[in-house]
Amino acid sequence: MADLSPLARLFEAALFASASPVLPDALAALDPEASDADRLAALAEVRAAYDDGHAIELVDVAGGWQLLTRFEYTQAIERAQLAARPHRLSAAALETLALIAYRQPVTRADIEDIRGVSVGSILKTLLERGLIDVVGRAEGLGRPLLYGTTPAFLEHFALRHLGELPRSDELAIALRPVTVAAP
Amino acid sequence: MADLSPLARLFEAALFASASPVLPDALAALDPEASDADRLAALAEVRAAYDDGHAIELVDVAGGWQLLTRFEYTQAIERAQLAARPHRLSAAALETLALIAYRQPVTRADIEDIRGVSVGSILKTLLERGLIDVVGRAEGLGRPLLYGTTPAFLEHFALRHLGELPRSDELAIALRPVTVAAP
Amino acid sequence: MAEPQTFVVELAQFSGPLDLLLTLLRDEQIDISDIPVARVAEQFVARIHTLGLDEAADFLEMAARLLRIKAQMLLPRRDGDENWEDPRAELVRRLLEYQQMREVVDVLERLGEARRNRLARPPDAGRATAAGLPATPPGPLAVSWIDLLGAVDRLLRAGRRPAFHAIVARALDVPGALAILRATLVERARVRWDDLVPAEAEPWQVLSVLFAVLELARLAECAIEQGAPFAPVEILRGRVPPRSALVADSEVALGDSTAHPEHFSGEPADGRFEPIGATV
Repeated sequence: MADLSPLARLFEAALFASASPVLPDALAALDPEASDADRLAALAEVRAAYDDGHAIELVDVAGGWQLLTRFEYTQAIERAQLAARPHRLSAAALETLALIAYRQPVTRADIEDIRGVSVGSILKTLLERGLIDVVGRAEGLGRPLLYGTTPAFLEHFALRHLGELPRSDELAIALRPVTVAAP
Repeated sequence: MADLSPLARLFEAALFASASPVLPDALAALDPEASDADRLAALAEVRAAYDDGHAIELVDVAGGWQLLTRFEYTQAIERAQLAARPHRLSAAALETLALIAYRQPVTRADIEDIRGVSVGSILKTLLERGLIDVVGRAEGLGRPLLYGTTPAFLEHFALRHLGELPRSDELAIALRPVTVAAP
Repeated sequence: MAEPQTFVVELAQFSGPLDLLLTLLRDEQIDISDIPVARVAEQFVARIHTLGLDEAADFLEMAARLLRIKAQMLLPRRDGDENWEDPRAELVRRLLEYQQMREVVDVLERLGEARRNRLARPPDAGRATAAGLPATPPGPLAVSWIDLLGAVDRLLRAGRRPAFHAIVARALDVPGALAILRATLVERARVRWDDLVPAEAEPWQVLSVLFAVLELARLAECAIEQGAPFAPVEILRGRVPPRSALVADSEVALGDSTAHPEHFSGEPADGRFEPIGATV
């Protein structure tokens, strides 16, 4: 197959980097010089390039275009992502988790107040991992969600109950005897 | 160009679906039957397919492989608001990262000694962004935390591994050329 | 009574005192291995002043260090003294170390910029395949007990920073202020607020007097007057207090506030507060 034309390459890069379907307006914004016919021709080029024995295809979706992997690879990708590197929680996520463990039930605002940073995406990660859950709603303005740890949290850290978390004055001792090896 | 082989297509799909570098283990999980040589050949196929007039290329990074757009399309894509480049790191953050990369595992006090400024909030930012992590504790008074770089650090600078950074004897100024008695 | 302001120095231009010092040496074309400390120290101080950095601790510390080296250089030494060590050696070591790090920063900056100009697949798009791939199950969670404890420990350390400060209220001395106010009103029919509160009074003293005045006003033992906006507040003698109230300070009835002064949260009976600043 011949090289893609410059406009087709620009579209290819944009389709690859975009999180959602690329709408006609956005395609026009990529190269204001190009005509409608140029754009359609370039899209056809991209489509043809991927139809030619690739695992990816150009799909018309939601009034726009999107590059997607073909149906038959779905399972394999899932397998590969399962084999992805073990998921280490970031230091920020761990601190948030620790805060929730000690202060539960606790609102997002309380956590952000103490940590001084926004924790929206971290809470999402912890929720997705099943380490925390929404345990109720606080009284007061907007009745914000209250977060707490889950049984999966206890299980992961081999705790029988939350009372087994060290008290803050025991922490210094708990931290002392362990020598941490760099990963 | 001929169609990709089935294994190469499988790899293409996995690489395309992943937002971060795909590690060797994940590739192996895609087809347990394939040998190391098969995998390398398939990767070479994918690389060659994209070298052939595409806007995307296969890059070795952080111990794995990743599909990335070529640089010449980024401005147009950003202008069309289809994707945004990550924020640039501040000079202070880069200095701190440079020190951690070369001296890891390193304590906060060591970093502050060389930079001549307090780095508490910068360490916090770098931790939040996942570019560094706590990798252990030093011996000695207070058992201070030790910091090191993460795979996300390699990803951020598109490094295959830390060995790609210039060795200290390759820098114009050699390390510790002046011997000074410790104060 | 105002808290000292915390410095937040925006260092758009210099990432620290070593950076500034290096720039200065470069501007003046000075060889790092032979720094004329007296001249450099003066220029450093002058620069941090111009840049408005002369209250930033890190920069001040460097200024002090330069001045100390300057002083050490002035100490007389015998010719051929073998034990003499150049007081600038430590500074030179730090400058070289810092310069080396800057070189690495240049490398990182270049690499980071090259990477920034290439786009990866966005995280969410990877999940949206034609087959409607469900949210990807991430890899197994690799977090140990010690990781969690380390996080708790960091939180506790962070808790000691001022962002986490606990406010311990200074106990108010309302009974004392009441006694003084009543005694003053026996002597004088009209007293100015300024006379009751010393100029260098602490907040707890101001508040004590305020509550005492409001309490007496509630009991009609005094009236409060202000001739015009921002004019001095005057307290006028009201009805004579019962004899018992003048006897013992400790018996003054202000209930909870005296029993638990550290938890004082009493309000004047009418439920309104004058803003302290406006009153004083």
